[in-house]
Amino acid sequence: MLQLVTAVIQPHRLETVKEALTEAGVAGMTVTEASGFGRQGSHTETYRGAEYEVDFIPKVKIEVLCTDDDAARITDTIAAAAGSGGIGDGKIWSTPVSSAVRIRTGERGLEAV
Amino acid sequence: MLQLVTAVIQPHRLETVKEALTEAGVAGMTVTEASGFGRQGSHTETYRGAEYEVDFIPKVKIEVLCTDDDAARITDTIAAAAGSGGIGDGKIWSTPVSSAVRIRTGERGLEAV
Amino acid sequence: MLQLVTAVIQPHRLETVKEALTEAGVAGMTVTEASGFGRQGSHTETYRGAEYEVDFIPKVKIEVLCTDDDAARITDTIAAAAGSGGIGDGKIWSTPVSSAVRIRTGERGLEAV
Amino acid sequence: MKRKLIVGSVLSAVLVLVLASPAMAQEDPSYATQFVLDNLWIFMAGILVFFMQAGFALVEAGLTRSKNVSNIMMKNLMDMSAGVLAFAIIGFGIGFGGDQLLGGWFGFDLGIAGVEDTVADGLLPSTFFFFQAAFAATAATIVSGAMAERTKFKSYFVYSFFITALIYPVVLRWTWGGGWLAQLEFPFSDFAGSTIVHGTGGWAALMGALILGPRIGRYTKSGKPRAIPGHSIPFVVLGALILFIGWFGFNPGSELAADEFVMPIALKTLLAAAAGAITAMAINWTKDGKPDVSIAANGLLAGLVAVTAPVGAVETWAAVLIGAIGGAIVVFSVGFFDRLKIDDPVGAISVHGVVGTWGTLSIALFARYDDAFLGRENAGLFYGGGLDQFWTQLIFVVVHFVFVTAAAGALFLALKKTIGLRVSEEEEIAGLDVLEHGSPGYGHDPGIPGAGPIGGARTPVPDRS
Amino acid sequence: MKRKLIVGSVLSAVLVLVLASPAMAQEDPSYATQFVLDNLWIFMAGILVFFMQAGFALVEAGLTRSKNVSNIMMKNLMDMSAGVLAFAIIGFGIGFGGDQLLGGWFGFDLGIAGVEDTVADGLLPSTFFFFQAAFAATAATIVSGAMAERTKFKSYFVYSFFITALIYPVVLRWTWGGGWLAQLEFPFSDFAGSTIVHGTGGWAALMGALILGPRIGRYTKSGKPRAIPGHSIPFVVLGALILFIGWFGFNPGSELAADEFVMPIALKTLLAAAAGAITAMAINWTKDGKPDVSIAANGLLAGLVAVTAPVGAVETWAAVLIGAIGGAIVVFSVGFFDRLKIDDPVGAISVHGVVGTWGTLSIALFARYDDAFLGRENAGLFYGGGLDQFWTQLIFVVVHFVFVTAAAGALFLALKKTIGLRVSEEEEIAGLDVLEHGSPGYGHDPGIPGAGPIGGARTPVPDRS
Amino acid sequence: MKRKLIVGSVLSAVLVLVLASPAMAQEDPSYATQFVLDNLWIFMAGILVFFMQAGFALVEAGLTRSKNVSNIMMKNLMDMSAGVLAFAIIGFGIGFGGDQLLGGWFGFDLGIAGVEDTVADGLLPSTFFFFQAAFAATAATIVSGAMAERTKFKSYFVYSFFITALIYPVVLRWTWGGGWLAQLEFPFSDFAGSTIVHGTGGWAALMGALILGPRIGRYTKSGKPRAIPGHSIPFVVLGALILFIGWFGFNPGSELAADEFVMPIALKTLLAAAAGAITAMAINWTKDGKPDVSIAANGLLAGLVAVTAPVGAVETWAAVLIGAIGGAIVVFSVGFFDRLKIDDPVGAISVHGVVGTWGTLSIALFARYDDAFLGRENAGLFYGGGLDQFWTQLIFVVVHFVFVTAAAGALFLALKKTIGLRVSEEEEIAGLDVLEHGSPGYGHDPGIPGAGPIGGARTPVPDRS
Ligand SMILES: Nc1ncnc2c1ncn2[C@@H]1O[C@H](COP(=O)(O)OP(=O)(O)O)[C@@H](O)[C@H]1O
Ligand SMILES: Nc1ncnc2c1ncn2[C@@H]1O[C@H](COP(=O)(O)OP(=O)(O)O)[C@@H](O)[C@H]1O
Ligand SMILES: Nc1ncnc2c1ncn2[C@@H]1O[C@H](COP(=O)(O)OP(=O)(O)O)[C@@H](O)[C@H]1O
Repeated sequence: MLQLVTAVIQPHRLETVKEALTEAGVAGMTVTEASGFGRQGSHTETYRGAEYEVDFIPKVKIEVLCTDDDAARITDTIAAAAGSGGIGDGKIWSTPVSSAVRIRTGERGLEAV
Repeated sequence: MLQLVTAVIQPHRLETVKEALTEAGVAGMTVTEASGFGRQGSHTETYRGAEYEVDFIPKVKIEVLCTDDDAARITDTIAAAAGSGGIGDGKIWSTPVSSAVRIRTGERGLEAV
Repeated sequence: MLQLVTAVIQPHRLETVKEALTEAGVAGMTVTEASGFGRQGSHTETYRGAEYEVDFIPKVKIEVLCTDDDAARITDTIAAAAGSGGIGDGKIWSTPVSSAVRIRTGERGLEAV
Repeated sequence: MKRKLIVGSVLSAVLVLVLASPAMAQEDPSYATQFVLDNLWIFMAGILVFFMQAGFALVEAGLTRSKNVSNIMMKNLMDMSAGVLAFAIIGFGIGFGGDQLLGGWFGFDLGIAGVEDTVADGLLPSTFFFFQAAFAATAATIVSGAMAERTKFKSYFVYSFFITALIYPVVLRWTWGGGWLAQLEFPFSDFAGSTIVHGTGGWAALMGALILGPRIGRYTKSGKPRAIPGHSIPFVVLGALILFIGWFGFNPGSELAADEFVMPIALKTLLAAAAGAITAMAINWTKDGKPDVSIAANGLLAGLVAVTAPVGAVETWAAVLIGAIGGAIVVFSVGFFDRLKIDDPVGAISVHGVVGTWGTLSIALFARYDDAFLGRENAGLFYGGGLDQFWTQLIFVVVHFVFVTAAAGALFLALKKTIGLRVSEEEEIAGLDVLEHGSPGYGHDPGIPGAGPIGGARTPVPDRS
Repeated sequence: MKRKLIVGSVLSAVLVLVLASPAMAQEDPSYATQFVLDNLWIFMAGILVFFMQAGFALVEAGLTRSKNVSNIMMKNLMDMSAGVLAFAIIGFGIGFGGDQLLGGWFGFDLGIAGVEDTVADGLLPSTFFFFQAAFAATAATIVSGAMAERTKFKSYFVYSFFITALIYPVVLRWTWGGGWLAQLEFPFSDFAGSTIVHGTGGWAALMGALILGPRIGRYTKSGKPRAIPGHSIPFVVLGALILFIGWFGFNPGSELAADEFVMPIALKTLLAAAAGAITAMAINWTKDGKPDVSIAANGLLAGLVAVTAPVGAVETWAAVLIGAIGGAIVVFSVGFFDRLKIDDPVGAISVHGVVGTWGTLSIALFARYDDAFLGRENAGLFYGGGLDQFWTQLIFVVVHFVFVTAAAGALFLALKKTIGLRVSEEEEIAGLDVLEHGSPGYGHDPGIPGAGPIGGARTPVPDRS
Repeated sequence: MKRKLIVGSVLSAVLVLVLASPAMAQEDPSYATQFVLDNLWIFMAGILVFFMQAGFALVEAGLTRSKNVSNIMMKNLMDMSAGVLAFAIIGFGIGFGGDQLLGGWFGFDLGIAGVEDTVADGLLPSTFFFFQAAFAATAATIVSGAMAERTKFKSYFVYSFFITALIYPVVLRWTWGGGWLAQLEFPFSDFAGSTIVHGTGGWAALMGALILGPRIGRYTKSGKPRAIPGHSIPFVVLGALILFIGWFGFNPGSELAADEFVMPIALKTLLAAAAGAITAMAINWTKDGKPDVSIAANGLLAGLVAVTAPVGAVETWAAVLIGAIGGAIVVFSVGFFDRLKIDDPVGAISVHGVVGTWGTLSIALFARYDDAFLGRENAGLFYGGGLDQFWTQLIFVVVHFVFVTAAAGALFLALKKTIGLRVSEEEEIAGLDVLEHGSPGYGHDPGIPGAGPIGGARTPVPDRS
């Protein structure tokens, strides 16, 4: 069946990840802007002499719907392309998908991807 | 138990989908802006004589928490309302939900929806 | 195994929820802007004498990847921190996660969180 | 006031093309200084009027959606550029050149002639042209707002050529050009152009909006109006304030001389604007429960448009009243056209067309002084002037309305039949910026290329390539 | 300089209401031209000062959050409109009309009288009123910034009426109106209004911010200040540049005549502004590690406010120094009020109140020329003038501070008790735009209706209906 | 025209430092009025030129990304502030003070001397300095656009000091300062500074962009240009319109007197701007399929830059042609530098450097009148003037190009070697606003702190703390 691979990455790595996935034969993905809180921690910014904490860092969330078999490969592809070795590179997780449809054609399951 | 139906659609279909879902008796949904990459492919834009590729197309992501039984019906409702027959209409998938809570009341499971 | 706890809350409760989760020992989370449609219903706004309906209310979506055991506790923590008792406080649900990776280290499963 | 006389004198200069040497004007030093002061002041007033282009661009951009923001800015930029050249080459000559033909209904002279650096008594043709070109550009640019978010750029560009080359100049000829309306027993009065400039723009806007039809989604199936909020109220207010500033060139400059009549005109302009803004806000507040910001801005402009015609002829208190009534009218007028399903995103028809007409008619009621058009004092009904002036003003606004709506209507219909007036449905939904001009008006850089939150621009995410 | 004399003469004109015919002024052509030039220049200076309204609106909008942007623009638009009318009907008469009552502490005359088109020696009342009204509007609009993001629109609107109708005019009466401060043995000096205009606005702003209390979230439980960044730095800098431009009407125009003293004043204004910006940046950079953009903009304005009072009396080098000190003061002052938990989002109290006081006192140190207020040369301490002028300037700023804080404080407390001064907590969190004015200040069109990223406006997504 | 003579007279005044009493100038009233009018007009023209600072800031901000918007606004604010002071203390004296040294290649006088309030025949030094300082600030600010999004603020600040203190003043000395180019048999002509002001800015911009290298992501591995769209086209057009307005001080003010030559200059400026905008749009439209908005805005500015030098010497029709050619050049020039991988986000090199050169050379072809620089009529090739003027103009632009590129190049290289010219890669990707100035240029309040859609500002979400 299908899996949904979700990755939270650094915004400026999106282009690289997109290219890697395309090469890996991934036909599509859905991307969302997000903010991340984590080990990367917070930094302070100054404004008119006063300080304020910024602990939500801009991130990008990528969702790829794929077959169970592809899930691992896609996860590795993303991990490889998104990794800078720096703290805050993000996470990838996959969740089981019970059904999928391509709106245009009504194709279901594997065809939908 | 519960399912989470997730749909990625064309932004200008949101209104139609919302009406369809309301008629179908769906009490609520959560919507997010997203960008899509897929078969719809990319187009080029021009700026000051130079070109650049745009391969992420604006999309809207709809999430509906519902009972297993409703999942199929809701999927069809969205598919019907979001479909323009054109490429890039998007996808719908559902994932199993292990638990749900309505914050205000603390109601759990089916009541939470 | 792992769970993904997803919460849709009122934007201005984010700070409180973040603090509650940090105290509860949650190391990280991913946050997204969203719009909600639900029982809270719609309100009308006026512009140049004409009216228009606003039925999508600004919300914030929080995703926390955690172990099965923590899921319940985290759900309660969020529910407690996000609850104002008012309609529109939002929902929390969790979905099973089949695998997880920390990009930076390649750590998998529980270590990834 | 000197105004009209000066128009006359410049005219003759334009016609006869006296190549008087600058020196000539210099003989009496104090005369020379007054001469330079007259010209310098009208030139500066012209600069202020040109500054209004920025005001119109901002008001129109602010009251429309971000996906069309480049397009509306471009229209404002290019109607000025095209308008100035069209007016220089053709329009100016039709408005002010040559003999009065067909009994003052037409005339012509190679526009550029008026642009020769000949020195005339009073104003240099270059000064006079500069000031008049700023007015022509104003009349032209009013229309873009009412036709915003759905008009093809190419068609709009063609329109802006014709209105400044032909339509507006013919109106000029009839009036400031000394044509038939100036030759009536009780001549027309429109000191700075409530009808001549704003009315022309406003009624052309009416035809444009009418022929285009409303924006997609502006009315529900049931025909109920659905608001389409603009994307930037700060732009609207900034634009309105710039227009307010520009109006101190528009009205006082229309004295066409540096004399002691300029400042009272400025004062009446100021008070009318304030009265318009407050009245519009008060009525809108009572009517709709909340004070809408862009309606208040419309009210400020309505006060200004209303006082533009009578500013030379009325007393200060009357100017306040006229501005206030203008502010009141605009609130109801905006709602009126909304119900008629004439979709005017910025309220241009109401502010410039309807209120401009009110301002022009108000002279018949409140005229106390001779503004150099009326040719007599106390021409107003309330000063015992009877209805003489009323009939003239009525004929004026009616004939002007018929001519402008007919001419602009024909122009827009011709464009519709030929290159097409309205963009495709797809383009309207996607926004005109990308499809007409190649890229969005607003960029969205950090994070996702695509799905820019305001208009959807994007930047290639930096990579090491 | 002619300044003061002219005020005198216009006053008499306002009082006696001589209905001298314009012609009169015309007899000697060169006199007539100078007369027109004087009036035209002051009118243009007034236009520049009115343009400052756009500058204030932008600075205040930029330094506050997008959810309140319509509200702050509306406040700026309406305090000008209300202020101009209130000043015309009541304020002007209190400031300049009638006899000196209570030993020059008060006076009155039907304000509108000063608006009659009577010709006075020097300036037409319409010219003088136009210029003074621009100043009144400036004093009024300064306050909106300090009270931004939490003040009820209705209460603010009422406030703006009272400050221009009563509070500011009384200050005028004491000073430029020829009242008690002008009658001291060593008369006060405040050439263009560091205290009269900016001080009045600044101290009213202080009371407003104090009585309102800080914005929600501005201070942590522990009382530590938490920055609430504004939503648009480009608006802030654009606004500051517009204010900078407007100041060339504000200071040089205060000469109230077209003479050779105008340009040195302009020059000193220019250099003081530059010095203020650079000093503020330098200090802020060293102090906080990074050069903050809005602090630099505040510094530019501080340099301008500081030099506004002494600009007529000091030498060029002194103007540079005074501006630089103004720029230095503003950096520390902003931090000072921040620690006091007086929440002033835009720094209005510091820029206009504190620095305005510095500028007024600086005269006692640096006065070299007679600016027509001092009545003597070398009045400054550094020129051997001793402390005579210092005591006057001190009395001036102290009495002014006491009066304005008392009057404004009473006004705001009265509003608080009656219609209420502050919006509800819900409204403050949601933003004032939607709840006070009906819809958000920024639209968000493509994609989702709702959750607009900048302020949350939305448009019905187009459908075929 | 009087222009040059006046420069001369002010110079002498600056040198001799006549402390003539104002009174002196007053003897003949009509003379006094003309004297005041001259000064007042040039002062106002200077205000208009200073207003251009806002225009440049907006154009540059609009054509770059939102993550760098505070930084570019700050650069524009501070290069003006630093530039004005540097020019006052050093630059002005190098440009206009002291004797002609090294055969008119240099000169010096304590700049501030020119700032003394001495009355000179024609213009007050304060007036003349005010106007010249506005020009110096213009030359300086042109560069920030070409170097945008990657230049260290500190280095830019240092640069802006040197260009206004040394580089631009030396160019002034050679030309308007009466130096060697003014002493040639056929003296140079550059009425308002196509080369002197715009060329200096443009060529310094060229060196800056060259030495910095392109922005990350501007070119693909394969070296193909990749557009990086600006973040606000409305800012670009608003800025261009403000520059257009400012130019009516720039060119007509360069007459340096209030006389009847001012208005024809204004007229030619207007028509050239319009012609430039339309030509640029037409060519870009045919070439790239769609009319790009910012290219049209560049075209408007190109028309203005092109006509800046010849505006005094050419006929109206020639001004139109020169502006049109300027508009054409800019389209190809922008593409040209793009292919050369010289990354100029705003097109400053093309608009000011390349088109400025065209404008300067065009005099050799079209010069019909004596603009007070040429010293003769019909100096243009097309008027039988032969190539005499062409050689002068050619020497002028070539020597100027060599000097400015060498001097600016040395300056930027020195900065690169010392404090560094370019920000780090991390900073460039994250944006300069946060790392150079402490916080983002745009706020994003409702919802999430962090991930602000436009630039990523954020506000602590209100809580009850
Ligand atoms: N438990 C979690 N649940 C959901 N998202 C998380 C979680 N922990 C981290 N993230 C996301 O991953 C991003 C990077 O995590 P962080 O701990 O900062 O660095 P790293 O991934 O290198 O350990 C965070 O900004 C957040 O968006
Ligand atoms: N494998 C995928 N995983 C997640 N989202 C996808 C996937 N494929 C497509 N999408 C989403 O669906 C949208 C439409 O898909 P596309 O292939 O362009 O057209 P169609 O759905 O008609 O085949 C994409 O823009 C993207 O947002
Ligand atoms: N069935 C659903 N699926 C997904 N999200 C939902 C659903 N119902 C509600 N929500 C989200 O929860 C938010 C609050 O729900 P609502 O019904 O308005 O109030 P409450 O949660 O108090 O019942 C909604 O704005 C929406 O974002």
